[in-house]
Amino acid sequence: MKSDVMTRTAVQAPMAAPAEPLVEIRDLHVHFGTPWRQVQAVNGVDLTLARGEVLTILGESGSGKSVTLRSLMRLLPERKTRLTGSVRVDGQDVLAMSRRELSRFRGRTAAMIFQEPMLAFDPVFTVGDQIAETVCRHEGVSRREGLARALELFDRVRIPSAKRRLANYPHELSGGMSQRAMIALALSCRPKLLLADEPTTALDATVQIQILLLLRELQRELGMSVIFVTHDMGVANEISDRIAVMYAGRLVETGAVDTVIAQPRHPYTLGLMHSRASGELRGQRLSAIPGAPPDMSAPPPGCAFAPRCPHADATCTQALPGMSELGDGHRAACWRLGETAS
Amino acid sequence: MSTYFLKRILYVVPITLAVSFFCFSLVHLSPGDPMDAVVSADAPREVVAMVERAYGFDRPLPEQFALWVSRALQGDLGLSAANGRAVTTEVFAALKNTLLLALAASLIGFTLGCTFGLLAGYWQGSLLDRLVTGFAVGGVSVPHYWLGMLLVIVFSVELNWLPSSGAGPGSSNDWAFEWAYLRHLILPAVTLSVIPMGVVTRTVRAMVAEILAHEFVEALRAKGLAEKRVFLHVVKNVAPTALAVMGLQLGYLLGGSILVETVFSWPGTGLLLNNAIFQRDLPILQGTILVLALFFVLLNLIVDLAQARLDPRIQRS
Amino acid sequence: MTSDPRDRGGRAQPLLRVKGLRKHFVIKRDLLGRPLSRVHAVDGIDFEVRKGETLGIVGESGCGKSTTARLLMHLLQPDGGEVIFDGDPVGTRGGLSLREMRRQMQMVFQNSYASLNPRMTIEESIAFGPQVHGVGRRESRQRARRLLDQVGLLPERFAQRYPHELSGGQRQRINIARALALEPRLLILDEAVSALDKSVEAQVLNLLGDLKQEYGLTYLFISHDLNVVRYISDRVMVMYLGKVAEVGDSEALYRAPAHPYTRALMSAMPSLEPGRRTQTAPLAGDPPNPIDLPPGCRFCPRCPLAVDLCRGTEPELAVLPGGGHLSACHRAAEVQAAVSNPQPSVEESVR
Amino acid sequence: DGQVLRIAMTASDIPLTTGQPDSGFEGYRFLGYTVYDALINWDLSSADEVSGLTPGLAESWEVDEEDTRVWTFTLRQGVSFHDGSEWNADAAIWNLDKVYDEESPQFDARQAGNVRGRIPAMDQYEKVDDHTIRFTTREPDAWFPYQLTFLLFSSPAQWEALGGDWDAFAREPSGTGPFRLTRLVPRERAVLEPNADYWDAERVPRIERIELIPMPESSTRTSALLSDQVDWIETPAPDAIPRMESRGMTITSNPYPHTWPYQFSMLEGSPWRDINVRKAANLAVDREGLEALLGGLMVPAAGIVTPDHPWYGEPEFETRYDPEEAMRLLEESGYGPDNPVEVKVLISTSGSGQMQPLAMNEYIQQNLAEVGIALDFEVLDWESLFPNWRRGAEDPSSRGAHATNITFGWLDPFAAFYRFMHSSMAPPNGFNWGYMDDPEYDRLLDEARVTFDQEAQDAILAEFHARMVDDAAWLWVAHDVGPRAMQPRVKGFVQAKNWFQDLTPVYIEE
Amino acid sequence: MSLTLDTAVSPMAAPPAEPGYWRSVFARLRRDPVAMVAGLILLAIVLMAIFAPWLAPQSPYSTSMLHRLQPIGSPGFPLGSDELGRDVLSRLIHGARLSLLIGVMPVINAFVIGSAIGIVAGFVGGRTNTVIMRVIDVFYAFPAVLLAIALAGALGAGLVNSLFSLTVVFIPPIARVAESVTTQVRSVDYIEAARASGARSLTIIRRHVLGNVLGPIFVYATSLISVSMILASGLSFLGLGARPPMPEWGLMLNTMRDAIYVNPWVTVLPGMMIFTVSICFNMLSDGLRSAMDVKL
Ligand SMILES: Nc1ncnc2c1ncn2[C@@H]1O[C@H](COP(=O)(O)OP(=O)(O)OP(=O)(O)O)[C@@H](O)[C@H]1O
Ligand SMILES: Nc1ncnc2c1ncn2[C@@H]1O[C@H](COP(=O)(O)OP(=O)(O)OP(=O)(O)O)[C@@H](O)[C@H]1O
Ligand SMILES: [Mg+2]
Ligand SMILES: [Mg+2]
Repeated sequence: MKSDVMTRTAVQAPMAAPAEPLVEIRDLHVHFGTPWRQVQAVNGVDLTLARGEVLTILGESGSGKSVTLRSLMRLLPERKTRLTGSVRVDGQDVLAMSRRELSRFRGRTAAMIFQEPMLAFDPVFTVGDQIAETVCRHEGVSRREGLARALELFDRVRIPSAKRRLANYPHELSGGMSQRAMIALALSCRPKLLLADEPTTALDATVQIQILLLLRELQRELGMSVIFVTHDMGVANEISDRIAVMYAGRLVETGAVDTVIAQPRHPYTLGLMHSRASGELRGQRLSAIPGAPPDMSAPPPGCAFAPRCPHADATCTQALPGMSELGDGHRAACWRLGETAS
Repeated sequence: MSTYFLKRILYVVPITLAVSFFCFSLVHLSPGDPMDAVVSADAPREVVAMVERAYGFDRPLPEQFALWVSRALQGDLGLSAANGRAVTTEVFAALKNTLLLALAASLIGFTLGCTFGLLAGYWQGSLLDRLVTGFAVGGVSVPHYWLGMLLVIVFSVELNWLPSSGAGPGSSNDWAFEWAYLRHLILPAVTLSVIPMGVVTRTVRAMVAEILAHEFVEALRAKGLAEKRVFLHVVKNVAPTALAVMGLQLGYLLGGSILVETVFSWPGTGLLLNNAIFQRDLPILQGTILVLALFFVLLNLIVDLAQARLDPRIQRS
Repeated sequence: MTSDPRDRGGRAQPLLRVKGLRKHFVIKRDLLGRPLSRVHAVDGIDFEVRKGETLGIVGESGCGKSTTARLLMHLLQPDGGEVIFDGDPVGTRGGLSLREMRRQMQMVFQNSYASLNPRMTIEESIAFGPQVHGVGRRESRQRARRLLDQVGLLPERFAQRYPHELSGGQRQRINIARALALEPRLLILDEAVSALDKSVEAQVLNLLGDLKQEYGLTYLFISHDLNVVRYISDRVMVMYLGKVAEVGDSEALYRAPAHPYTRALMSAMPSLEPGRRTQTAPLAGDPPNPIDLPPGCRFCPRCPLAVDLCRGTEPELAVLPGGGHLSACHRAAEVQAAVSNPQPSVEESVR
Repeated sequence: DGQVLRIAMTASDIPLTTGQPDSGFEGYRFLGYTVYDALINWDLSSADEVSGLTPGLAESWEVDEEDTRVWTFTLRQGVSFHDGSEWNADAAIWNLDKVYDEESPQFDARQAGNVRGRIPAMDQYEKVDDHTIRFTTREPDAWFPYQLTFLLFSSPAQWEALGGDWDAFAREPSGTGPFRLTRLVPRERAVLEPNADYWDAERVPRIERIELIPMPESSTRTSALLSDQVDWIETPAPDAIPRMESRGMTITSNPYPHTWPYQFSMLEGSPWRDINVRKAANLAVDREGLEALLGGLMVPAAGIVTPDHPWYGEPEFETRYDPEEAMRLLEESGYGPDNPVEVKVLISTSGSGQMQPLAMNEYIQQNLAEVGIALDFEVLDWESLFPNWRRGAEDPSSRGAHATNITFGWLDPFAAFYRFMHSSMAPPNGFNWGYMDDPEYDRLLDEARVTFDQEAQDAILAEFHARMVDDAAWLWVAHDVGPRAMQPRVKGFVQAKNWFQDLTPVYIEE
Repeated sequence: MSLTLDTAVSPMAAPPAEPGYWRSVFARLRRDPVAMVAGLILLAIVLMAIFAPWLAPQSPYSTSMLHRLQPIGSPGFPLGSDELGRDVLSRLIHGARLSLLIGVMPVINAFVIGSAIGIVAGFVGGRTNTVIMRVIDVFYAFPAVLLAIALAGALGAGLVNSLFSLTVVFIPPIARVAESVTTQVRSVDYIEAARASGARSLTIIRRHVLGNVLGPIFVYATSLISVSMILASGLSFLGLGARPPMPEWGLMLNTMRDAIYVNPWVTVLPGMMIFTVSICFNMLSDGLRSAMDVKL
């Protein structure tokens, strides 16, 4: 462990609430236009992330988690994406950046880890080269120095026989190994913000936990902020300080991880918690959320969850609920919060 | 050397055998008498019989085949029925010219094709892309023998800028990189380059588009790499496939230049083959096809090996 | 639940008994086509599935779960071993014919999309199986509609649709309906819910429960989600590198795993208790390739408890005292004892 | 180098250079009589008179009056091959062995194949002394001298020097001709340079170099000429001639022994057995119209040979354009508008010397239709039509046709008449495709063949020819004029009335 | 079993029912202007071929020596006349029949034969596959043009021989594509599912494989038509295909070559037709491919 100081900073970060948050997303909308249909992937997301904080975005497939994450780096295909709202990272307005600024920002201020590490590496370059290339790009050092840094990083993410692995091509690494390499790559320029899009979903349980632990450790050591996307509540619990639950392109509930897991308030979060299969429920029916998420090319007018919600009434299908503060940074967007208090 | 390499190389042996067998039987599919080419139709019968003996056409087929293969192994493909010269010399003299033409055409076609393909693929959907795509479709759709005629009309008949036929003022034996010779190469090479240009453009464009859709490209951008560098990655990914396509195209040019060589009277294998067909010069027909096919087999081998070298996924897995 | 007329040996006779089932894939050959290296995908496994139960199979990726399922269905030709269905050997002379076996045993695949023919309507897909077995067109269509209804999809609305017009959960219901169309007794579910969202997964799990009751089905439930397996299974089998590591009653096995691998697998599950986080990883490294297997116990390179015995001798799957619980570990007893204490790897969060 | 003459030939390859060229008469034209000599050469010096024979490597020859099968040739002295070796009787015999003695080391099947068919009379040969040789023919044959023009002589010394290899010899041949071959690139180019020591000082070439380039496509030849890649092209595409003329090119032409006819079948059932039909056909063709159609590149034919030829004779029947008379004749034989003569003709789409077969045949079809002869064409490719010639009208490959349309060249009486008209030449012996069998023809031809006095022989042939024209034995249509196109700077060329041409007087005007 | 709440379906969940797959492909194709224009031109040319005798102003065979080599726009000869005074327009119209026939037929033949070979090889797999594909490989050792010319040249000129040669040329590539598509499809879960339901191989091929495999093979085959058109006409151009005086574009190009100095632009016309048909087939094929490629 590097130092206690670092650990403490990380732990205190959310409470200390320093002057400026690292990430500030205001009213983010992301629409995709394809020749066939219009997809409203993200519809008004507000999100802040303090320095050193780990936030998990939790939600079903298609709820807009990845799109939100990619908006932070403006990685969405420019031609067909309409981005509105504001995204500020480390005091910079991401949506207003020029190409140059953007490419300085990417990888240096914010870095990203992908779900399928195998696919996120260029198959015809060695992993070492791909890391060195990033270092060269951002720090203007030679390839040799870049490779030296890569070696250091490989040791850091505990890749055995690091030197040999550097010369490997991506397909020669196993799943866990390549995710470690991916993390090494993301950390190569000591980013302030690490974005992780379901980095463990493709991995086996025994490997997943290794990666989670590694990430947690590195986050503490480097004092990074992390936004972590997953649909696995357990993973969220393992890694994050705060959870933001997304449904149909909107945040429906956010709060400290313990609070949200212990006392979820939004009916969707509640439903998720209760529909989880576990040993205790053996032989009983699960209280599943009925139906399926809405089609994002034609989202319903009111609360998007209303059609599946056991508490829904007329208001819900007509008007969009705003975020209500429930204390301690725990907030939820629902008209019927009264009914969901345990 | 990996087993892949060894296997790939050994695989050439059965293919070569099969190809030779095909060439031999191909010729004996043909109706008509190989003698027609050697003696004129008004020759008396005893002369025909005499020449037949001299050429060995009177022996039974299997014997002819055995003889042909054993001689072919020693580089002797028999004598031309039309002029009595050694087929090997004839074919290789022509092959040299065809190679020259094919290489010139490839140079033009591949350069343009790669450039166009990379640009169009990179800016997919743009006006440039649409222009290039249209051009490439034109390239693969144009009957090149017709294009050759068209070029002759414009540049030789109407403008009188470039010669319309032949290999140059001396002969192809004296071929030199001098304007007097290069002039002769321009029209046939341009004509012949149109197809590889189209094919390479289309392949490279599709490949680039496909590569760009890969997640790793997003990852590269997420690392903050400059577009130039991203482009380099794309190019390196496209390279193995593009190389394979180009290798094949070069092979097709070698074998497929017959129409263009006929239009421009370029003294290559195509013209040789064309003459052989019409003179029913079966030994030349056999020999040319065999040599071209074997050349193509060899080229395929080289391409595969090169591709394996370039693409770490093939070689190491 | 009525008793099935096809039932032969009564409840005492296992519905499926597998003995020494083996499949090795050759992945590299030399120049003469002789095998150079093989994947020991399934390397001699024995187990049985009792009538009416749900047997869960868990294990890391590549341990041979799907291969086992495909071998049971005879979609792959086994290299060795025996499959006995309700007392009848399958695929041997005098035994159950493949065709008949396939009426009684059906399978649902993980990829709900790939397992439906994109060019066939839902109705046609479901009716295909019965038609193959000689049921008339009309009747098989009727059966398809009835099944659609049973898996909770309105026949009028869904019968004529194509797979791409449905959501993942809906498609997986169709797959279940298709498997049920032949009225099987045993349903193999190979990661049938893994690709679904949690909210939808619960729906399908409920459906499976309902169907099981309704038809008295027996399930072979393959998954890598320990929670789900624990929820649905009566008994659980843990596989490691093509071998059975441990089999036992679900509760017993979860409470007191008798194989160090099972134990590791369990402690690798992310904690769901607020305020508790996993502190150390139970296993280091990735699951190894089943290509070059170490002598002795194949888990021993990763095993914290490995001793010389483990490196030298391969442990047999042995019944533990108390019965019904089998483990392939030389030190099974010690492992079981160790787990009785609170899990050491999870501690109070620092927060 | 201004004195270079580049000639585009119609052959697709350089004809064989070892002495007995292939590629037909074009081969003899460019790589036969240039590099080599025969015992008897063609006199190609005049454009107006029909070309005759002239002494070549033999100074003189005579036939034995006792036994007319025996010919004695006195060889020219002081002639040497290009390699410097001497021309003598040994060299002559060596060359004869080259094509007749399959056991001799210098025997060459290719040369033999090219020449033996052209000298059917040859039986035996022997050396008398160093400058005299003697031939014996199978039968008395007055046309033997014509046949000997095809036997060319290569240098034995050169062959020996090159290791007895005809392939090597082909690249560095040595003859006695006015040109020497200095370079050979197969299929592309042959270079001829003057033989300054040629025995006939008058025929020492004026040009410094001739490059012979094979160009089988007529459009290719045309564009090569127009773009100044060559100075001279053989048989330009007739349609392109106006264009060439407008660019100042010289077009030369002269009728030569080449006839474009319909050869009739005399088999049972052929309408041509009726002389009225034959005459009607000959009267129905508007040859002037056809000439206009071909841009003037033909002369009307009224027999096998041209009217200015000594063998033409004085026929009574005038081959002219007279459709009325044609119709009258047909009526006489019972034909009419409702009852046309129906005949089937084998024609080809193209072929060596065939001129413009499709266009010409269709024109003739129209002409004949007007008088009531309905032509039905059976279009074959040249490769099928030509072999059919020797198989005859009865052969299945003739598909029941009543006439065949093959042009031919004739230089001697055998080639002009005998092989077509003598009954012994019926298939498969010769080219009497239609099984013509007229005792009178046979008698006249046999007589001419043994008449060794030139004038007497010509008279018999004239009688024969006149009789044949009166008979309207064939449909005579046209004689080719052998068009050539050349750059205006090419001077000195005299186009002889012959298949062969003399290149020695040609020069380039700077 | 009763429908319980949790299995009820939300009204939004399912998109509106769409028509069958091919209809949706066609609908997408219709929205592709390039492909549509190409398709319409082809349709026009096909109609022209069918109705040639009614459309052509003159007989394609009737020669007129007085009107040889007329330039474009001459009275009575809107597109000029050829070396025998035949009306080029009429010959082009009639030529569509033969040219389309010899261009399209080999691909159709090869599609039938090649698909059969490829599907069997792909579906059966194993040793059978190896043997079949190795034989196919031998044909791959020849560039397509060379193979076509070699066969046509060896067999001799003629329409039937040229059709045969081209068919032989196109069988290997189609078989290869068929094989690879089938091999892919064969390992897809729904085929496994069909096998798991006890269906026999033939039934599986018929009901599951064909429908999913023929589409891609068909698209590939359409892209070959353009090559085939060029090659078939090329054979005629060399004198190995159609024989005079048939109206066929490649052959017309050949026989009119000599007139290149008289009226060059008339000689260009037949090639223009080949080019047009070929490019239209290519664009249609491209359109079809992208219409089929859209992720469902
Ligand atoms: N490039 C794009 N073009 C068009 N639509 C897109 C694009 N990217 C995402 N979408 C759509 O936006 C919506 C949100 O997608 P997103 O990837 O954010 O979901 P997600 O929450 O990450 O889901 P998952 O858990 O499956 O990764 C989806 O409906 C998706 O189809
Ligand atoms: N057709 C095949 N050829 C070669 N190897 C195979 C084949 N099918 C499976 N394997 C190998 O066999 C082993 C077991 O595969 P299997 O699919 O049964 O694993 P699994 O337990 O189902 O894994 P997962 O959880 O990833 O589905 C793996 O190493 C796999 O790579
Ligand atoms: Mg996502
Ligand atoms: Mg699996």
